Amino acid sequence: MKAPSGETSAAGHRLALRGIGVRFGGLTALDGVSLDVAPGQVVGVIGPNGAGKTTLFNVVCGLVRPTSGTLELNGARLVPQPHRLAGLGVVRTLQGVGLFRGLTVLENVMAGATCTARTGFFSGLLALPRADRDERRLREEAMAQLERFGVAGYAAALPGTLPYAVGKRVALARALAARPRLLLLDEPAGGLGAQDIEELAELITTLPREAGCSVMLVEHHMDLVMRVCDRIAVLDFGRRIAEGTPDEVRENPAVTEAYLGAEADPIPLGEETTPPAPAAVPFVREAAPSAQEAAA
Amino acid sequence: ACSDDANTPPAEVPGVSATEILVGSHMPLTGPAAAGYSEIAPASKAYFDYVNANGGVHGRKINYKFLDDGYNPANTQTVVRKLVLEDKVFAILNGLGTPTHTGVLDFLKTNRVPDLFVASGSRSWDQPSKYPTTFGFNTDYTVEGKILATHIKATYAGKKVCFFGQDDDFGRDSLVGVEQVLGAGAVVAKEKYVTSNTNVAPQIGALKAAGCEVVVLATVPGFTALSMGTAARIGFKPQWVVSNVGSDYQTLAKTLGAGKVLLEGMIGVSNLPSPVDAADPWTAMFKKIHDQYNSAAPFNGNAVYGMSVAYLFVQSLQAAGKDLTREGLIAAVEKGGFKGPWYAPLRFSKDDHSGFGGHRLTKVSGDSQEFFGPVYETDSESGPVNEYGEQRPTPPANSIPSA
Amino acid sequence: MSILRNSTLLRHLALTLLAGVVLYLLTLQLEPFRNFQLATVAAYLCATAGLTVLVGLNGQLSLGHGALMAVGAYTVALSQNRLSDAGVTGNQVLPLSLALGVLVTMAAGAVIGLAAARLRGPYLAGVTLAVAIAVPAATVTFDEVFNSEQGLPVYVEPPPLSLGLYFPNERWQAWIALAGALLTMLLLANLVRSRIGRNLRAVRDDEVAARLAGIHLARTQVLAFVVSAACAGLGGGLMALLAQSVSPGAFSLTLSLFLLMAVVIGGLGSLSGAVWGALLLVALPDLTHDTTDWVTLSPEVAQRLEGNLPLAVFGLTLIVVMIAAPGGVQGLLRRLGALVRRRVPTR
Amino acid sequence: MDRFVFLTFDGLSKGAVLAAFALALVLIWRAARIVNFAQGAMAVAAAYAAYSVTSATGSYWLGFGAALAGGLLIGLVVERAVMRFVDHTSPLAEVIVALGLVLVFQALLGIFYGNEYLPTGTPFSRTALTAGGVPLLSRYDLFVFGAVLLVVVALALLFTRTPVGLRMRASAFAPEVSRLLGVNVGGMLTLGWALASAVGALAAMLVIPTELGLHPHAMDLVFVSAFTAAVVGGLDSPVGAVVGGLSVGLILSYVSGYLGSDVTPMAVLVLLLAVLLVRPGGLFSSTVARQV
Amino acid sequence: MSADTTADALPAPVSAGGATGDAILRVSGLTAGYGAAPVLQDIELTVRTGTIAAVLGANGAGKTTLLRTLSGLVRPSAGDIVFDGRPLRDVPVEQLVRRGMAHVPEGRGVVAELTVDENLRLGGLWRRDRADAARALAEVYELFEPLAQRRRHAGHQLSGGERQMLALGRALVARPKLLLLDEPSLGLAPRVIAQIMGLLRQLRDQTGLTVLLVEQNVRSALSVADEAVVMSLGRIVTATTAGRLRDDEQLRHAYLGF
Ligand SMILES: Nc1ncnc2c1ncn2[C@@H]1O[C@H](COP(=O)(O)OP(=O)(O)OP(=O)(O)O)[C@@H](O)[C@H]1O
Ligand SMILES: Nc1ncnc2c1ncn2[C@@H]1O[C@H](COP(=O)(O)OP(=O)(O)OP(=O)(O)O)[C@@H](O)[C@H]1O
Ligand SMILES: [Mg+2]
Ligand SMILES: [Mg+2]
Repeated sequence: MKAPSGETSAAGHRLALRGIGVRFGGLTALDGVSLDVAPGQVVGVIGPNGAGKTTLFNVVCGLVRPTSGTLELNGARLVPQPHRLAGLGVVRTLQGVGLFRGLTVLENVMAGATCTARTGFFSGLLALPRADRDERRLREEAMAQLERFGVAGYAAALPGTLPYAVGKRVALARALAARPRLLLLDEPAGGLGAQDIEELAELITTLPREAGCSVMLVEHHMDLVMRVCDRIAVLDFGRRIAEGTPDEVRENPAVTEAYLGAEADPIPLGEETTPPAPAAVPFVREAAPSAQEAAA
Repeated sequence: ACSDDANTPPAEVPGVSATEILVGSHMPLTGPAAAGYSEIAPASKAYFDYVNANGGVHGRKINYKFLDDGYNPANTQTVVRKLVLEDKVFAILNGLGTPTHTGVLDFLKTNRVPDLFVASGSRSWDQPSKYPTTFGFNTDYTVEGKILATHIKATYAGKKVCFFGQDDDFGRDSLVGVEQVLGAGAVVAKEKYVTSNTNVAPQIGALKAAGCEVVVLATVPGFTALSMGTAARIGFKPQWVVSNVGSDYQTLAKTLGAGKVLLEGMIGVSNLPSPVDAADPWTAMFKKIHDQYNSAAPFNGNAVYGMSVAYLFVQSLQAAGKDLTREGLIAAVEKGGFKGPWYAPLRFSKDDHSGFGGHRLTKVSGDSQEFFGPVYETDSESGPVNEYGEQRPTPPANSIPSA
Repeated sequence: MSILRNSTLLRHLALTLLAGVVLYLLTLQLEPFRNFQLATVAAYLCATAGLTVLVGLNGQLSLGHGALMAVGAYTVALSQNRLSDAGVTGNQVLPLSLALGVLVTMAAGAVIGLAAARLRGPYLAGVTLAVAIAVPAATVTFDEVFNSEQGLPVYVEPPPLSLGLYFPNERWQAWIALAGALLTMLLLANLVRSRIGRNLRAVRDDEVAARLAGIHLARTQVLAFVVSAACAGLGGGLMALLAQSVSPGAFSLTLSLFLLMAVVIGGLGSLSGAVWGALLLVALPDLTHDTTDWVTLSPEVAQRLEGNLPLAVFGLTLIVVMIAAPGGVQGLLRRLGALVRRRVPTR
Repeated sequence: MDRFVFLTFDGLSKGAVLAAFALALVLIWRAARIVNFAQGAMAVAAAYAAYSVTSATGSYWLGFGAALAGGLLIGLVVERAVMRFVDHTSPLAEVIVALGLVLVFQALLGIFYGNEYLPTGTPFSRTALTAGGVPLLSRYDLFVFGAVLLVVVALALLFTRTPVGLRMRASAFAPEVSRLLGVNVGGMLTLGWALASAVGALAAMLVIPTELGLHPHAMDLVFVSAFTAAVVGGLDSPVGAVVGGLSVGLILSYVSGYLGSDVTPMAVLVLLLAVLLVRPGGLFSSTVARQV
Repeated sequence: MSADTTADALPAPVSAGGATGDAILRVSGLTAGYGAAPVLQDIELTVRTGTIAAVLGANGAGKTTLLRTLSGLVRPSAGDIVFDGRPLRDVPVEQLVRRGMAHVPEGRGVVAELTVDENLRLGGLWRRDRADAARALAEVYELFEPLAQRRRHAGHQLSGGERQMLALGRALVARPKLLLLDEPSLGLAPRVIAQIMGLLRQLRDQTGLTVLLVEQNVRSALSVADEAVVMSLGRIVTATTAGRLRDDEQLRHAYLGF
């Protein structure tokens, strides 16, 4: 992979996807998807389940080889390899939590920053002073990230013991410890409560300014998406069916049809709404299991 | 400090007290190689028990401590050190196995421990200048090969002779002996096996394809049985001529079960009395002791072997005299001249530590294995194969050799 | 104190030194056989520590470490014998041979590691198992060099005369082996505490997340194999020196399996587990043998039990320990420690 | 050419018995996600049971039945009394316990039956039928092929066609979820162990007569070859086990016949590497799991 | 936020005590946890037949633990659970589904190595009424179209949302009386969430299904729930009608923070 040359922006990387197609056996997961993330922009990717959003991220990360199409980072051709990306400033969070089970929270975040380390195998083996210095620096930076997310108190804990929301924050801290210039967030709000989503939104909107970082966001939480994104791309069956500002996308009938359904307008609380059910709802035709079965 | 050694009073000889001699050994008692071999040491012990019950040797009882090494050289290292360094045995007797015992030769030499009558036919034990305290016992594989080949030459002249042997010094030395007598080109096909591969059909198939009529086997009992079984399966019926380790009728018959008819006519060699030959006075003597002290175990070739070793050891102790020292024992063994249940001569001298120098041929007929012909004797080099005329002595009345 | 806290190297060196002094004093006290056992523990420790790094920290299974030890042992044997045949003697010979053993084993480890990096779970187990069988078998195939089952004697110089004429050989062996083990532990402890150690564990826990964090998966896994092989090579080399001989039977599949048992029973999480493992490897067979020796039975029964009973007890111990303490000895100690700590302040 | 034909048939007959044992490994892998290193020792124990019964009654088939029943029972007891209590979160714990079981089984068999090789009979002649002077297969080989075929079909049907098979697979992969769905996970595990152990016992009955004889360690080498076979085929696939078994048998025979019996371990290693480097999950592995 | 300061100001919870003759689930004094410290403390809860009860609360409040305790995955250290008129103490987990309780666990619980079809069949394996189990299977495919297209795909190939559909569909194959749902909306597209909520409502209305619905997505949950329970730090801090929680801004603010 060539290192991206050309213009780099203080506001973050520029990413361009050109006609990306992905096929799994007979299934077309992505079909000619093009997308631009301008420096400092927050670009949302939404779409129905199975539309190919995660796959799109996988393509950017090099976890899935596209069957067609190309990628560009800051104007230069990018053939991504997962382990090289962090070094290039492209960092991704995973759907779910995805922390290292056997590492403490602090070590998790330090592992995230491993690409910024400067010492190699032999300094580690001989425990040279510069390895110590490097480790100290990593530890301090990691602590700073944990503090930023208000979870420094969990530094010594193992991920398995964390409340879900804390785990998600640690995962974010780990991503940011790598000093990303392009951040790929896959459903960061999944499973979070209102309060946490609020803080997450805050973070995502300030990131480009503070950290000089572009963001690509996959999320089903519409409030969040609409609020933080500069632009939104909508995927359906692997194809981009719409692209534009949040307002444009919200107005787009194709999007409502494919994705938002009746919730296109967030239901104002207190107003009784009846979500439309499919014309014929299965399951309501039959009664619960027969009595003898229940007794079995 | 050097002179201290010479002045060591007898009381300080390791493993020897006024009432006891502690002797150690290593044997496979467990694991795949334990089959058969695990019966040897208890038989030796039974004989020692008998001797102890009858006053011991020069008033000392023999305490025989044999430890399990599972035929694993690493374990042998440990147990032999334990015996020598911790238990402070006087000598190591009849340690079993070529790869296992090879590993402790240097250690035993450094600690000047008498290393008597190693249970293997390797030629490694006969290096008096390099390993002055080590003595062999079994007839070595080359001698065996030469004797088998002599029989083949005389009896099966003109037939196609082939060789199937274990892929280590056993097979190698044996083949050397066979070719020594028959001539280098005379063996039509030579095949090898390793114990870790129990499918010998490819090899036996090759022997069949080569039209072999006489096959020399340098095999352990399991592989003798396996070879014969495999040959029978593919309709191959050569004359089998088998080395000593792999030709004990009882062991083979037990392994083959119903297939023991295949053994009919098998030629083997042996040097010790047959356990089934009740008429042999030595067998009778051992059987009596066996029934008294080791009745749970079968009385077979291994039992006779173990007792014979023990007999020879007691003989050596008698010869070493009352003031027992390690040097004294080695000197006594090197003096040689031991007579006992064995047919062939024991070759012990200052520059020969090799053990038995010959064999007598055996043949299976009906349900028994019998000696035939003269006892042969030869060396491991190019010397001729001679008949050995000397008769065995009759067993001592009290079954214990005298000095 | 603060220097120690800040410098990993000094801290580990201080600990190593302390351990060295204690062990030195110990060797002066011990009987020759116990010194030999101590030396064996030290040689095993090199291998188990390396295996702990591979299995415990990196999550790769190896059933072939016995074979890697064989590679080290045969290299050391050949080197020692060739050098002495060539008349090269002196203090530098031994370290040279051992270094050679380590290097050759590292190369072997790299080859296996390259294959291993593509394989997971039982498939990796299968390949390493095949290695465990193939390497000892190679000594038969190339018997002109390795002398088949019978193996090679290893030329070892006696203890230096400066130590005295009657210096016990076993104590000298213990010193050599302990020096090797301490060096191994020092370096591994450094490595484990470093960024590399963290990367090894990250790869073990979540391969995708590790790659996304910038860790080269295959390289890390091969590295783990190479480091682990180097340790096994040293352990094997030391074994060769202790035994003064090498033969394939001593490095069979059984050894590989026993090494794995040792590290798991010791506790996979940390290097201390490797110490317990190495200790158990030497002590447990001895203990089971001695305890079963206490039982006196009729000769008939005794003959059946001979050798078999210790094995049964050994096996049973493994099962019971694994069920009672899945974290191994080290895990058990840690739990006990936590319990004590919780108790103490309340009083 | 004759030699090649001979070696081929020899390899096939050896491969068939390896396949039988590989099937037991596949079964336990699918039912409990563990490589049961004690499978060989458990199978030998069942074969000893058969030996006792056959010695007492003189009937091969009664012994054969005893082996299968003994296998079931041993598997059941091992699962209920030992494996159930092992920490399943660390796969190595199970491996170590299995190795401990090997020691215990072999020691107990050594104590009760001794460390000697005992003869075992076959129900059919092992004398090979010849064609043009070249020995091909024996009646016994045909019996082995039949038994292997029967087992592989039964296993394939069990896993893919029956509800019990589905339950067993689900229990192995996701015990907690399976319980929520009404699956008696404990029962499935016990069943899996018992069946695998019975298939292992069957394999031992087929293998041991072709080896050195009945001995506590009789299956040690067979285990190694059969495990290799199962891995080559893909541990999840019964068909893979058969293909793997036959290929290992053939390789062993060809290499042993043309190059020498000492080269076979290296040949097996080469075979494994050649297959796994191309297909890391074995020949018959299903699709690679999606990681993200 | 602490329970006792605000609780006084609120009306008594509808489902505690009251007329609960047809309560399908009754929980009293339930205390449970994973180690030494209990996660759930003294839970009192009654769910009436044919209602949808939403369990709300912040992350780590113990909602998942509550469901896991109800379905027997976590053994309670104290308290009683009475389901459908019979106590659940010492009933093995695998029996519960036969009594009519289905639990869709958090994190989807798809058996990744089985295919979609096998996963779904697994949900109905225990049933004697084979014909109806088959019918239910067909209905799930009808309901979740993406699943129908991926019948033969292994669970691990599915996208996050597809797995959620699969888990839910699999529970429905059992035709339960009580459905325990742990964050069913996680990772689902808004349209699918709406669809699922609509389905729950219809099932309740037409088949009398009872649902205990744990949700972070308060809005969706309250849109279908009849009753609402708010948990905090392992305790139930309020239990009221969903309507009140929806409408009463003050109440909502006190318990849910918005
Ligand atoms: N490795 C794979 N093998 C087979 N099919 C796959 C694979 N990865 C993804 N798919 C299929 O590709 C489609 C797109 O999957 P993807 O995970 O990208 O969806 P998504 O948009 O992220 O959905 P969700 O919002 O539910 O997470 C899905 O139908 C999925 O089943
Ligand atoms: N297996 C476990 N072992 C130990 N503690 C646990 C375990 N599971 C959960 N906990 C702890 O129990 C508490 C309650 O967790 P629970 O998962 O029930 O909360 P929740 O309300 O479902 O949260 P969320 O909304 O994040 O799913 C948390 O503090 C959590 O850390
Ligand atoms: Mg997704
Ligand atoms: Mg939860």
